[in-house]
Amino acid sequence: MNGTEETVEFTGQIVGGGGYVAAAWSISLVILLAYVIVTTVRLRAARAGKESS
Amino acid sequence: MSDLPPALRATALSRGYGRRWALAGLNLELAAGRSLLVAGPNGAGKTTLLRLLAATLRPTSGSVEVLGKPPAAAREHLGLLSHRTHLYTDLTCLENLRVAARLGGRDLSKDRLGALLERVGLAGRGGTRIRECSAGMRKRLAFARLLEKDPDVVLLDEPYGQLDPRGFDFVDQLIAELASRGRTLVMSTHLVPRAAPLLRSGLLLVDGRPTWVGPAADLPSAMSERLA
Amino acid sequence: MRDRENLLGALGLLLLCLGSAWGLFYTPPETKMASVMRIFFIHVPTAWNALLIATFAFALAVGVLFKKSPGKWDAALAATVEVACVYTVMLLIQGSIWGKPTWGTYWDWDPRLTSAAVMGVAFAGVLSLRSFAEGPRRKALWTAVATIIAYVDVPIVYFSVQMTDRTLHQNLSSPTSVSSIYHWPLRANAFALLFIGIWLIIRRARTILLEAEDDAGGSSPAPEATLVAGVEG
Amino acid sequence: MIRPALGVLRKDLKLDLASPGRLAAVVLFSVVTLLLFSFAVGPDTSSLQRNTAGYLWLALTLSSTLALGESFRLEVEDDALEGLLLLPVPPAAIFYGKATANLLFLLALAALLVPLSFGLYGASVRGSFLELAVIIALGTAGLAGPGTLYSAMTARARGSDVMLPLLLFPLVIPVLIASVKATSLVLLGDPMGDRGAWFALVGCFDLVYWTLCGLLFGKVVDA
Repeated sequence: MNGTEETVEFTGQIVGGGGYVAAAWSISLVILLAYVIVTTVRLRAARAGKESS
Repeated sequence: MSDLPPALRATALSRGYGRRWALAGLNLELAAGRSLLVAGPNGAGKTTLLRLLAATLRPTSGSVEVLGKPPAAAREHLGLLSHRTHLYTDLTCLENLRVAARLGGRDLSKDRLGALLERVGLAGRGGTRIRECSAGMRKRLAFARLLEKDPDVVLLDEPYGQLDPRGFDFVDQLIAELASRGRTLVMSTHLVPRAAPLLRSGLLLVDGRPTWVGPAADLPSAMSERLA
Repeated sequence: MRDRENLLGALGLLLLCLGSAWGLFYTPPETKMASVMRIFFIHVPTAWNALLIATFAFALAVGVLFKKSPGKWDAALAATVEVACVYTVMLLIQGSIWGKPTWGTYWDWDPRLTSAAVMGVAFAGVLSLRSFAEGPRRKALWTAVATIIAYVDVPIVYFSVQMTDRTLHQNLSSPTSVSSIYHWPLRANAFALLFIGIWLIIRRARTILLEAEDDAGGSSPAPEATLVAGVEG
Repeated sequence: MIRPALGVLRKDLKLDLASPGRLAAVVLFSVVTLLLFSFAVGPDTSSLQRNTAGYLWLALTLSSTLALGESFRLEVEDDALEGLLLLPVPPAAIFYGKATANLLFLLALAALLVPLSFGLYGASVRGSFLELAVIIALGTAGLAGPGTLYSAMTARARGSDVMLPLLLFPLVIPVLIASVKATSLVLLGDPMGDRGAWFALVGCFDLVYWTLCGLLFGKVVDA
């Protein structure tokens, strides 16, 4: 089965939808980035705390 | 005699809380039937030691053996009298005792349990709920639970605590009796001069470190020397 | 800061850019769903990885229970549960956005959505329990037990919702169930998120270990036995 | 294993009876919840009647966290749980004893709530009463099993009042779904004969979690 056949199950024709795609990608990347920043900050803080003691 | 495992053995026993060592590097061997008095100022690690021996606390490093087994496997033969009395406050004295006897699989006849209550000075108080008992009475009931189990290895953490002068005499008698019946006994207390004549060996803990070991009779003088 | 895992993170980032660019700009639009289906190129890899990482958390949790001193395993477990939570949140948001144009609703109680949501909430609960538990040993064992309990629930939730027969969701996509033009961007993003996930887990585990050493004497060696109290009398 | 578990069960029941005020509070809470649902939905009798099963199980689930929390508060109040382990009672026996005690309490609660909800919402039983009893037993077991394990943790953690529902509610979603469905089918009639599958689902959940929690309980109290 290939992808073009699979979608026959779906009802309704959707045209465009670029906005949804952009939203899904950007929100995902923002969450990931925010988490990366938080982990980096915490890792730095933990290392700094380690060195000062 | 030397073929038998010691009643208690601690090897390089240590327990840390945060960065502080509550007990550090204790080696201990106590043959069956011997008794040990543990002394030291507040926060020296006495309670930590007794809880480690009873396996209600896990060591950070090192190990404990009770009768040659890991302590969790030897609980049947071990009794701990701790600061917490392990009682159900909604039940009466007698009910608490009966619960312990039933779960321990022992005789729970009214005569036996009544006799135990009488023994610890709680005759006629069997129907009193723990919630209405004073701290001293709770402590006495904790003794009754210990006697009900009658374990081979007895750990007493500050047994004099919260008791009245007659309670002190009761504890003295109890220690003497346990010793004469060949029970292995470890006890911690601040009332060293009172307890020293009753026990055989002594151990002084200071800041979690074993600092002095010797006959219990010499413990008071060792303490005044080292803690001055 | 010369941690070796950063290489993995960089590789993941590179792959993510590559797969995304490919998926977003160089694949033909899908016949029926037009460009909306391009959400797939991030959604499906997120779903695979969320499940994979959650399964890894379960395996670590079982390991913690059998370890005598689970310090490192525990840090890895906590980190993995956390990353699984983040991926699940991403997954749910992508899924909702996908749902609006295709099903006409942001949310539906379909088996996959429900079980993903339950997994996210349950794992968040595990982290919350962990933060309230006192002492390293208790933290470790409770996290492990709660993780196992939560993970086992996910298939049961899935199955129980499936029994209500209201599913809108299509079958789980795999490279063989979609047209071959779409394989490579999917694969690239799947590995990208996997590498980034591993990178994040390692960094979080490092942090948790460092923080734990801050307030548990674990790092300093146990003092040697100074006095032998051979009380033989 | 069975004898100490029965001992723990007996002790828990005795504790329940020793302070009836504690139980009465939980019972009252569940009754108030049932009342609240009917106020929230409004006086529309047909929708109340249709949703009786849902409200009943919600009331049971909400009250169960109170009952479960109480049952372990007594154990940690004076470290009685540690005392049990020292007796020694095997951890699995403690789990099965306490879980059964909690199950019995929830069953008693359900026995009160079922007729009450019939009265309040005007529902009636089209299927058999036996089946109703079976699904209530299976569903409450699904709440009591994992609930007992979780409350052993949360009772000894800070913030315990929030933690138990936070952990338990997502977990018991399958129990809730299946119990509500099955109860509904028993109450309103089941022309398609679907209820068997829902009974089986709750049964499987019980089997999985009563086994798993019994195995894991030792690790929980060991720490």
